[in-house]
Amino acid sequence: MPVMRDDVVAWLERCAAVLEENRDYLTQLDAAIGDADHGANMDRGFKAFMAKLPSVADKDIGTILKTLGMTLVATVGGAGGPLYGTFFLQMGVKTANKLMLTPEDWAEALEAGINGVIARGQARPGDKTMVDALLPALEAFKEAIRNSDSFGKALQRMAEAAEQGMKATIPMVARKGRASYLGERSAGHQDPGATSSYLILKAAADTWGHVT
Amino acid sequence: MPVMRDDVVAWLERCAAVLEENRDYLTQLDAAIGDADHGANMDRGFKAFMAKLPSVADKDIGTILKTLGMTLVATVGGAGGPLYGTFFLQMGVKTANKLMLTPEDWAEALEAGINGVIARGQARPGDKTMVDALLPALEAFKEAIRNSDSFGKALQRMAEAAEQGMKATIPMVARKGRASYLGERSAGHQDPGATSSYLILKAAADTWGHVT
Amino acid sequence: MKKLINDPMNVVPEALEGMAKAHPDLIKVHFNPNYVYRADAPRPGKVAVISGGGSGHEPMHVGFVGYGMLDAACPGAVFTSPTPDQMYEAAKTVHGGAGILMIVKNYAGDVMNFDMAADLLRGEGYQVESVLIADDVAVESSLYSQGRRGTGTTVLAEKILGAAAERGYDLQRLAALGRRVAENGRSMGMALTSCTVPHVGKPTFELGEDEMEIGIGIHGEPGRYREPLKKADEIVERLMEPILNDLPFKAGDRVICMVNSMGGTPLSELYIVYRKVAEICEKSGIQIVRNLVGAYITSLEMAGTSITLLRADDEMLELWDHPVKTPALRWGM
Amino acid sequence: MKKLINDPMNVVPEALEGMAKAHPDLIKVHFNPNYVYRADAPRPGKVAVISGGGSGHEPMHVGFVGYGMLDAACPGAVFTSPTPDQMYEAAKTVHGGAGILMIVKNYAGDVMNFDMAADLLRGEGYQVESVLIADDVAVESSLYSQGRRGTGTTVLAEKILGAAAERGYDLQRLAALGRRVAENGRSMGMALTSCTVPHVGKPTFELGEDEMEIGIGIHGEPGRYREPLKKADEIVERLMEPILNDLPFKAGDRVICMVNSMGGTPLSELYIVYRKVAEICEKSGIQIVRNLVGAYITSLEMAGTSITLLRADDEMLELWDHPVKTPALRWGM
Ligand SMILES: Nc1ncnc2c1ncn2[C@@H]1O[C@H](COP(=O)(O)OP(=O)(O)O)[C@@H](O)[C@H]1O
Ligand SMILES: Nc1ncnc2c1ncn2[C@@H]1O[C@H](COP(=O)(O)OP(=O)(O)O)[C@@H](O)[C@H]1O
Ligand SMILES: [Mg+2]
Ligand SMILES: [Mg+2]
Ligand SMILES: [Mg+2]
Ligand SMILES: [Mg+2]
Repeated sequence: MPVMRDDVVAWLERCAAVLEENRDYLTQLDAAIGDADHGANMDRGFKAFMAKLPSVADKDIGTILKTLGMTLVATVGGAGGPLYGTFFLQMGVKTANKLMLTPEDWAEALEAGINGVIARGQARPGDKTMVDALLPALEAFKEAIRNSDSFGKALQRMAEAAEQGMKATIPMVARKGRASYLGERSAGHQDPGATSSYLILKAAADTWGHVT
Repeated sequence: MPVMRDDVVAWLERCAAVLEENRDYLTQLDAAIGDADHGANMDRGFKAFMAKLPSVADKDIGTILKTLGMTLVATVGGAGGPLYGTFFLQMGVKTANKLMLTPEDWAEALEAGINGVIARGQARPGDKTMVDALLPALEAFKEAIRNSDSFGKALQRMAEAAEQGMKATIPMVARKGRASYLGERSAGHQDPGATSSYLILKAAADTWGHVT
Repeated sequence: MKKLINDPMNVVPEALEGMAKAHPDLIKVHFNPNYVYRADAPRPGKVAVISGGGSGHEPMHVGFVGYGMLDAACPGAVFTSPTPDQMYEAAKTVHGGAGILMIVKNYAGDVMNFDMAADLLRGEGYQVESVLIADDVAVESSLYSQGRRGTGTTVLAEKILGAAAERGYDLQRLAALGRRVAENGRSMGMALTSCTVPHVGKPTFELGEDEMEIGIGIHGEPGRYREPLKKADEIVERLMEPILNDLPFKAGDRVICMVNSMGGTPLSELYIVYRKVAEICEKSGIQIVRNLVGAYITSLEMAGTSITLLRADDEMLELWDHPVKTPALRWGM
Repeated sequence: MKKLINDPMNVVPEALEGMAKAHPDLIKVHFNPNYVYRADAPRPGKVAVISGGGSGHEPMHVGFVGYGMLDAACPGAVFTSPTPDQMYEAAKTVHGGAGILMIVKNYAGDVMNFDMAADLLRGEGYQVESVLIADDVAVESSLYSQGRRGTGTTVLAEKILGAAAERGYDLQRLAALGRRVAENGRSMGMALTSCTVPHVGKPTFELGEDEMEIGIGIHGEPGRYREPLKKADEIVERLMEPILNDLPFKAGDRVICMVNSMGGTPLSELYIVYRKVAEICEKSGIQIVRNLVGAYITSLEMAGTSITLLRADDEMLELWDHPVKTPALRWGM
């Protein structure tokens, strides 16, 4: 069963709720190794999108994701705005005109989004950024599909890998982003961007859990 | 027995020591109802005088007290500088050329000093200032002498009255000085200037205790 | 105590040394006794305008020395009035043959020390006039009390009188103008935190997380009232009401408005305060024609603000606009 | 959290409203998207110089809008880079037909958001150049890292480039000058306290009574090192050493020196810092020819200081001296 356009809408609604719930948590993570604004930034961006969603909820998936991307660019600010903006924009480009997503569609979209993040932010694995949650999640999804896992199961693998990747940032010394200014002191703290990435991908896995 | 010039020098040396010992205490009193500088101001002034004392210690009492007065004016600052400066200056004028003080000499000098404080500061009894320790002390000394008490006993009465006067400032609402800006909130706190006045007069009573 | 200082006992001379190094084109610093004076002093034929007070209020007064403002400023120990010898020697250094105008804030210590200096100067034949600033509405004015504190209007008076002196006002005319400025200014302040005097090492008073101090002075002393912390707009209303009612300011009045940081309050908060001050003035028909928003008369690192309104006439405004070139205030040159 | 604010979520727009009310002669404020621009914009024939960054650093950048400095400044949320639409619309508003120079501080967010704005503008035919400021020596410069933070030199660059634009420098010449300024500036900062972001409600980090943070940025983040608190002179030595060694500054160099308050440090302490900076420069044969001592690039109410040295040539000095008229910097007019 594919993921339908309305499932995508449900996912993004869940993202907004999850990012609001985790606003203080993300703030706290970004206080330890940053400037304490990541929680507010993500919450603001997704709330702004929620206000726009009614006007695009009946469009194709690409339009919805592009709208999300542009909204995030215009409202999130900081490092997260351009990066998540590009992430969803590129996903939107890849899913233009689609009203449903097969596993392959999702893998391609996710890859396009992550490539956009990497192109814009120039982060590499191990730099202690959102890429450290996103890339393993993509790889795990693609491998699960290669292994003929169902869509739902592959999404679970994706979420698990995102969680592992997020946790793996804890001992890393940051080489990109604000945390990199702390040098060695950034080690021992989980990266906020990797955490919000995990939350977003987990929200997809949870929302689309009924998909087999 | 009169108070000799060297006894006056000993008194002022004791004042410097006592004001240094009580610096933090006076600071604390002036923090509660002022700007926390009275302790430092008095300590600074008397230390400056101690540096000058060797050059006048062999002069007449008037010269010594005038030097003290002028030194305090030049170093204490705040309200205390002009007031204590005038206090000792006027005492010095009254004791010009003297090498010893009879009880009457002391009473006249003290009265001249207090009148100087009142003329300059315009404080009245009950305004919660140094005058509330100084005036009762003067009255008690004069009464003791009228009652034919010895010099030493009269000095004790003076110190006791100064102490009572100092404590009597506690419930007063200040009408002069910085404490007056606090209005009712100044009540319940002992006035710093009354406290330093008490310490100065007590130092006289203690130093001259051997005088009968 | 966390401060960027060395020995707490040397804070004042070291800060003065730093000022001297930073602004040799504008000022010179004399030590023992301490005073800061214009690098181009004396200015022959001009009334010498001098002021002073405890240190800890920077930039007032030492930061206001230069063309168009103070000829000299005498800094005492922290929060301690300077001593007469400071004003005496400063006045003699900057005297230009046209007399001396002293701007004195109404505190027992400031008044007495400046009076004694004036006596010394007059005794030597100098013409001296004093202008007394007593603008703080937190305290009632009363014949038998110390009277009101001199606060924010001092800064405005120093600017206006400094310009008037540059314009050649004689001593009497300056003094009259000064009294008019003093009569038309009103201020009130509040604190979110206390401050720590260096040689004391701990805050002068303690405020809880939910408390604020209303009706503060500038020497770190406790204020008139301790109240629960409110939002900025309510605090501004709380301060503006007695300011407006006391003069009283009326519809049609033109004012110079100063929204001042007590030292630790950042600029964004001052603009939030100014926003409400402007709204209240607008509603009352009062026209803010000039303003200052920043740290001008502080209490070390105290967080808080004070508001000053000066009802200004054309003469005051023209003098306000006159060029000024000091470390802390500069326009027109 | 003790601040003079109303709803923490409205801090930025309310402060901007206050600024608009206070300085209508100098600036205008546009909301949604938010930017501050010169009241007399656009200036035909002049390169438009724009900058921006998170709020919370006031007066930088919004306080530097006006003649001789920025044509426009784009304020993001507190400590959050502004979004591309802000720079895009601001640039179009102040464009004078001679191109746009963006002054960008080197942070991942600032760089990406300004780049996206530049792309949008170029896509519509505007000429855009960027100058990147990465002057903080607390962080090693490295190919594979984020690179150095953009800090104090930003203020000096805005002044120099703003003057050059007034003088008619074209876009290429301005960009080249900007890069020369960026290459020759070095900064380092330290904190005695953290700061509290309004929507967070508590300090970003906690420092003990005996601790200081060395090598801080301007967004309230923890620094490179946490060390026992020292006296001011030792702290200055600690900051100056990497600054001097990095360029390196040499005997005979002329510098513009900024001793900056992080927001909560009073002026007297800044002058104590300046005193030691001047002494160290003197000993090293470095001549401080111009300086700024005050709060220019802050982190809300953080107590601390940053030092910036810019090796300056005749051209930079002439541009430094050029008149400027903004809310926070003014001379020569
Ligand atoms: N160059 C980069 N590439 C990828 N991710 C990055 C990069 N820079 C920062 N990030 C991510 O952004 C997160 C911080 O976002 P946020 O706090 O919103 O922005 P800022 O650092 O500007 O305050 C980091 O935790 C990190 O995951
Ligand atoms: N007008 C006055 N007459 C008499 N004593 C006064 C007067 N004003 C203040 N004082 C005394 O001065 C004391 C405060 O001295 P100090 O703290 O050194 O000066 P300041 O108040 O200027 O900081 C008060 O406790 C009070 O006793
Ligand atoms: Mg952040
Ligand atoms: Mg006192
Ligand atoms: Mg005092
Ligand atoms: Mg940020």
